[in-house]
Amino acid sequence: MSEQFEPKIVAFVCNWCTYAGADLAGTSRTKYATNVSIIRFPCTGRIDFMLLMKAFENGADGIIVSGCHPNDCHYTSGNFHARRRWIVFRSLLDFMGFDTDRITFSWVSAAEGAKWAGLVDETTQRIREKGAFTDFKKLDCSTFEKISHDAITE
Amino acid sequence: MARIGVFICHCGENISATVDVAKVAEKAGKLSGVAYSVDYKYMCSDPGQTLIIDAIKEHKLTGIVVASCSPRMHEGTFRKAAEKAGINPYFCEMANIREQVSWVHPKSDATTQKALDIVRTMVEKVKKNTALTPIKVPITKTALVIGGGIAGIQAALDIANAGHSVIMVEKKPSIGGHMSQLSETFPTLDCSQCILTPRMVEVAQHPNITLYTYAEVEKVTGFVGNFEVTIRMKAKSVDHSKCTGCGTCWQKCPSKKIPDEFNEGMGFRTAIYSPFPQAVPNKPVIDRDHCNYFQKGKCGVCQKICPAGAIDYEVQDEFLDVKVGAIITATGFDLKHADFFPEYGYGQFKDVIDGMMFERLASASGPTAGEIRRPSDGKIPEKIVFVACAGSRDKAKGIEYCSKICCMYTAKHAMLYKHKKHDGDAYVFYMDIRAAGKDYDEFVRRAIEEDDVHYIRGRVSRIYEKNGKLIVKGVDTLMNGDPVEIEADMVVLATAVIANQDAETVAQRMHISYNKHHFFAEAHPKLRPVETNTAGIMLAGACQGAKDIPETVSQASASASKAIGLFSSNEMTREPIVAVVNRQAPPNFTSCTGCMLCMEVCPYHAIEREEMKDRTGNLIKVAVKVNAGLCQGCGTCVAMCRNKSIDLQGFSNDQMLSEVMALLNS
Amino acid sequence: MRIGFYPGCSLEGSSKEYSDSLFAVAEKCGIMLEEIKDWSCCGASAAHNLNHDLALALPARTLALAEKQGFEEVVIPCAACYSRIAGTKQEISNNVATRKKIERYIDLTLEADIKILTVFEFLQKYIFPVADGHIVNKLNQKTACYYGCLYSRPKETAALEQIENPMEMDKVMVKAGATPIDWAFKTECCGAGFTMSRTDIVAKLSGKIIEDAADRGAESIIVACPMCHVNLDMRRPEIKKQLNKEINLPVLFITQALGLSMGIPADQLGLNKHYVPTDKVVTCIVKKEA
Amino acid sequence: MTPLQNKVAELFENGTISLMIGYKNAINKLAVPCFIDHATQVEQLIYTPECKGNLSVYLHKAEIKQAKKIGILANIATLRSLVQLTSENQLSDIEKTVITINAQNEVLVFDNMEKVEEYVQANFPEYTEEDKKLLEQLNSMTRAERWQYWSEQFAACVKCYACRAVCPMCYCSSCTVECNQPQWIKVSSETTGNLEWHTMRAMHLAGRCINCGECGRICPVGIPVHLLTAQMNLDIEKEFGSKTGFSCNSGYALNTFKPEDKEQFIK
Repeated sequence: MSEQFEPKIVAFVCNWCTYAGADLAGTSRTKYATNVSIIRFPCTGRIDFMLLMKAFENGADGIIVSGCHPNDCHYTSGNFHARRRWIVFRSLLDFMGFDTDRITFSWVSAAEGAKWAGLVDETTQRIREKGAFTDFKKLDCSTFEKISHDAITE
Repeated sequence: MARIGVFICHCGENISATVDVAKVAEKAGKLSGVAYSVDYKYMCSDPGQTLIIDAIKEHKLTGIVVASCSPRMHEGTFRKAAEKAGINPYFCEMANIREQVSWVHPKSDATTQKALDIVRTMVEKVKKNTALTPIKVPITKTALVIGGGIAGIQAALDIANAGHSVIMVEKKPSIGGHMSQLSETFPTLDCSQCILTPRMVEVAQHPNITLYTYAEVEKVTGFVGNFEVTIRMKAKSVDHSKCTGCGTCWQKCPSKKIPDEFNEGMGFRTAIYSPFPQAVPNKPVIDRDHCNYFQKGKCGVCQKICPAGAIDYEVQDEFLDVKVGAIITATGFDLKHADFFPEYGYGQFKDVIDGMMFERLASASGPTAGEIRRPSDGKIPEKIVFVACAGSRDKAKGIEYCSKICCMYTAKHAMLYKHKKHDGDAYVFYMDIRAAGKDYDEFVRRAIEEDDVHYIRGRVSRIYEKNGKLIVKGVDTLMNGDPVEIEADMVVLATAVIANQDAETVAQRMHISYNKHHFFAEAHPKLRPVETNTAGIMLAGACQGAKDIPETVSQASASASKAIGLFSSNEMTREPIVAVVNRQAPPNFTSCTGCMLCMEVCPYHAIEREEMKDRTGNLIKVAVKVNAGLCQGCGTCVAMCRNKSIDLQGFSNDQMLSEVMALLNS
Repeated sequence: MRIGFYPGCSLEGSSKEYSDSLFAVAEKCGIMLEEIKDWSCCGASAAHNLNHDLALALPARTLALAEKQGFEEVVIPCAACYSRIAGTKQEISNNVATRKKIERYIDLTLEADIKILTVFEFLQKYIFPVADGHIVNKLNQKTACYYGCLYSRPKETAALEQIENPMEMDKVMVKAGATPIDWAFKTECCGAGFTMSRTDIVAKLSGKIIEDAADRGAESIIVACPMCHVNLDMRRPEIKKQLNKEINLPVLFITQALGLSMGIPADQLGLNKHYVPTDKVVTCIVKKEA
Repeated sequence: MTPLQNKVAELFENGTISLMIGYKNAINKLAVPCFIDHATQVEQLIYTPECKGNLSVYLHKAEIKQAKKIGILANIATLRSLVQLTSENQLSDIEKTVITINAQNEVLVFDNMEKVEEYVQANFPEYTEEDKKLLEQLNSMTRAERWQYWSEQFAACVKCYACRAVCPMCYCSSCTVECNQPQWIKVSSETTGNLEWHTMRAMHLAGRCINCGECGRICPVGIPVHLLTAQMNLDIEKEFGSKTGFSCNSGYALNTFKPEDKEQFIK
C-alpha cells in the first residue's frame, strides 16, 4: 500500500471552550489523528484572519478554527464578533476562488472532548482526500514563469 | 539574545509512554536560541522545580518552556518557579504535550514529532514574550447568593457570619427551596422542615443579609471583585413594609382553585398567597396570571379587606443595580416530569406519581396531612411499586448520568409507607443500589430487612391500567431474568434529577460554562469543584449536578469559604493579559487613528477616548486607550484593529505569528 | 420523482397481501412504485447472526442498486427489511472505512444518501396529502394498532417519533375512520424470532397481545410487519391452547385497512388470504358522511 | 460663471470657506483635483462627468486640515465617504462645507453632516452596470476558474499601493503592510504577498468601502481590485442588512453582531 498523505493542520482555538474541550479529550484518553496542532488564543474574537493566511502561506494544508458555542463565550461576545468576521472572510476567500473547505469552523465546548476528537479526525480525513495545499506555491512558480516568459518574449 | 531553557516532563509515564521524551529534549536543545534542554520524571515535583530554578540561574536563561501538562493545570506552578529564579514569570510558557499529545495519540514517531512541534512553537513564542506586571484591582466585599434553597441559605449564613454583606436573590415568594417540600430526610428520618425552618429565619433576621424574594438576576457584568448585577424585583403587588402577614387576604381571595406548586399540584392555593405556612418572608404576593383583578379587571377583594392597606395593584417590576465582589450560584434543580415516560403512563394515570409528589403525600403539612393516599380516589394503597432510575442512566432517554439521590429517597419512601401502612406491600425496582454515604447502606438494609420492602433488581418496561389496578411489568434479573408483573395501587417514579429549565439562560447571563445537560460546570472536576471557570463565581448545590443535602451543604460552605477568602484582602492581583494601545514619539503619539470602531466590540467598555494635546492645550490627536482595570483580555479589539495599533499582552501579534510560523516550519 | 420499492422475501410470499394492498392504495392515489431491479435478500433472518460483513453487504448491495437505478427514495414496507437496511445505511455512512470495505465486497459504489421510507413515512408523505379525496368509507370499529419491535428498536434507526408509545399507525387508522384504542402492548414482543423453532413461546407472547387487545374492546389488530402478522394470525391454534379460549380477532395490514376505507374490494386487498376470517372488518364498513 | 462658480465665490466672500477642493480641467479632457483659496480663482472650477476622483481623500492631509474652513465638491461617492468617515470619527476636527450638484444640475450646499446623510439616503447609488456584469461573470465561474482569474490578476500587481493612496477609507498613518515587527506581508511584489495584500485590503475595507471604485480605476496595471470590496459589501448587506456610507452614527457591520446571525458552515 502506498504511503498516505499526512496533512499539516493548524487549529486556532479559544482558551475557555475548545482548548478545554481538547484537554478533556486528553483526560478521557480519546484517540485522534496526530495531524492537528493547537495554537491557543484567549478567545475566537482574538483570531486575526491574517494568521489564517500566514498559516496557509507557511505550509498548512488545512485549518481548524474553533471556540465557544454562541451565548457561551467567556467574554460574552467575542465569538459573535468572530462569527461575523468568519462569514465575511469565508465569502471573500470563496470569491477569490480559494478552497474554503480547507478551513473547518466549529463550536466545541469545554464538555465536548469527543466532538473535538471527531472534528480532528473528520478534518484530517477531508484534507487527506484533498491532498497537499499547493495553490500558494503554484502561484509563486507561475509568477516567475510568467515573468521570465515575458522577459524572453520582450 | 534569547537564552531559552526547555524542560520536558515525563509525567511519570503519562507522557513518556507514548512520546520519546529524550529525543524531544535532544532535538529541542538544538533549536535556535535554546541554551539548555532536559527531560525529567516529574517537573512539577519539588526536585523538578528546583531543577528548573537551578538551570535558570546556572545557564542565565531568559525564558523557559515547560513541556508537560495543560497550562490550565500547572502554568501557575512554573511561573512561580521562574519568578523564584529571578526572571519575570511571564517568560515562562507551557507546551501541552500530555492532554493534547501523549494521552490522545499512540506511541509513534508522529506523536514524538508532534510533541517536538509544539515545543518549538512555544520556544518561538517565549522568545517574543515581554516582562509583565500583575494588575491590582479593588474588591467589593459583598457576596451575591442566587437561590434561597438550602445551598444558598448555608452559603449566605457562612459569609454573613464571617462579617461580610450578602445579597440573596430568590425567584419564588419564599426561600426554602426543595428542602422545604420534603417530608423526612435520609438517613436519619428527621423532619425536613424542623431542621430547615430555623435556618430560614436566621437568614431573614441576619443583619448582614439583604434578602430579595420574588426577584431574579437580570444581568451580570464586570469581573471578580467588581461585578455589577441588575436584579429584577418582580411586582409582588403587596407592600411588604406594610404587610403584617395576617393572612386575611388569602383567606378571602375568591380564586381558590389554582394548583398549588408547593404541593406539586395536589392541592390548591389562592391567587394572593404565601406558598407554605413557614414561608420566609411569610407575606403574600399576588400571582397576576391567576388573579381576577389582573385577568378580568374586577375583584379587588384583597385590597378592600387588607387591614394594613398593603395591597398595591399598580406596582411594576423594578430593577435594582448592585455591586458585588463574588457570586454564589445556588439555583438548584428540577425533576423530569410527565410526557417523558409514555411507557409508564406518568401524566396519564393519576396514581403514577413522582418522588416529590410522594414527599408531599408523606409530609404532615401536605395535602393529605401525612397520610399516604392515592391522588385518584383518596384510598390508602395496599401495594406500592417504586421505580428507581426512572429516566436516569438511560441513554435512550438522553440522560446517561446517575441522579444520585433516588436510591436513598426511594428506600426512605418505602420505609415511610411501611411505617404508616404496616400490612402494605412495597416493591422497589432498581438497577443498582448506590448507597455510598455515611450510614446510607445501613439505611437501605433497614428498609429491606426490618421494614420488609421487596427489592427487585431489574427495570420496568411498562405500566398500564387494568381493572382499576396499575400493572407494572418488569424483569427480575436475579431470577434468571424472569418477567415480573405486579398489580399495584400506586406507582412512584424516582424521575431523573435535571437542571432547572432556565439554567442555560442563567449560565449565559453569568458567563459560566455548563455541560450538555445544563448543569453548571466546575473549574476542575477534582481540584476546583466549587469554582467556575469565571473567577469570582462559585457553585453550590444541585445546580452543578445531582446532590443530596449533606453534600449540598458541604459545597455551599466550601464556596462560601472561597468568597470569604477573596474578601480577606482589600485588593487582588489579576493576570496582566490585557490589551494595550501602542505608543510612539510625538507628533504621532500612537499609530491609532482614532476611528473608535474597537470601542463597540469591547464587551467590558474598557476602551476609552484619549485626547493628545500639546503644551498649550491644543488638541493634536484623538486616539483610544485601554482601561487595564476593566479589560479582561479577550483580544477581540486586537483582531479588529486594521493597523495593529492595539495589541494583547501575552497573546501579542508578534507572539501569535511566531507560533504559526514555528509550528509549520520545522 | 420515481419512488423505489423493496419487497423483500415476505412481500412476495407469506405476506403477498401486504404488497397487493400497498400497490392498490398507491394506485388509487395515483402514486407509482417501482421495484428495485435485481434486489437481494436483506439478511434479516440469519445473516446478522453469522457474519457482520455479510449482514452489511446484503442490504448495501440493494442500496447501491437503488442508487444506480436513480431512486432518491425507497419504500420498504417490511419492518425486518427496514431495520436491516436502515441499520446498514447508518453504519456505512458513519464510517468511511466500512463503506470502502463493503463497496469492495459488492463491487459497487455506494453514497448511502438514499432516503428510506417506512410504510408510515410513505403514507404520511405521499398518500395523506391526497387521501381525503379517495377515502369513501369509514371503518366503523375499534382497532388495536400493534407496532412490534423492529420499528422501535434500536433507537438510532427507530422510525417512530415516540418509541415507547408510537402513534404513527394510530394516525393512519383515524384517517380510515377507525377508533384506535389506547393500550400498553403496542411494542411488546410477539415472539417473532421463535416463529418456527419455539411456537410455544410465540403462543405465550402473541397470546398476551391478542388477549389484551380483545379485553380492551378492539375489534381488529392492525400491523405493519409481516412477522407480526404471521405470529398473530397464523399461530391461533397454539394461542388458543395457551389462553384456553378462542379469540377471533382479525389481524390486518395497515394498507389493507386503509384500502378498505378507500373502497378497494376486499379480494384485491388480499383479505381472503388470512387465517382468521376478516369478514367482520369488511361488514363494519359504513359510507363516510360527506 | 457657472452656478457652481458663483456659489463657491459667494462662500469665499462671506467667509464660510477658506479653502475649496474641487476639480479643474487637465490635458486629454481629464478632470484633476484643484485647491483654491480665494474667490478670484473660482473660474477654474468645473463639474463634468469626468469628475470622478474621490476628493474626500484629501481631507486626511495635514496641510489641508490646517485650512480650518474647507469646502469640498462632492459627487455621490464622495458624499458617502464623508458619511462613512464621520461614523469613523475622522472628520470631527474639520469645519467643512459640502457642495454637490444634483441630477437637476442644481448646486446644493450642506453645512452639516445630517443634511449630507439625508441626501445620501435619498439618492443612494446602485452599482454601475459594468461592475454588476463583472461580478456576475465572476460569480458564475467555478471556484477554480475564479482562483485562476485572480491569480493572474494579482501576478501583475507591482505593489505600488495606488489603490491605498486613492482610497478615502485607507487613512491610517501607518499601514499593516509596512509593519515589519512582525512582518505580516512580504515586501516584494511576488504573488502570495500580493494575494495577502489584496486579501487584507479587502477585509479591512469590507463593510467600510463606499464603492467609489477609485482603486480599480487608478490601478496602473488594470486589476479590478474594487470588485473584491464591491462583492463583500453585497454579501454584508445580504447577511447583516447593513450599508456602507449610509449613516453617520453606525457604519460598520464587523464591529457589531446579532446573536441570531446565520451561517451554514460552522459545525
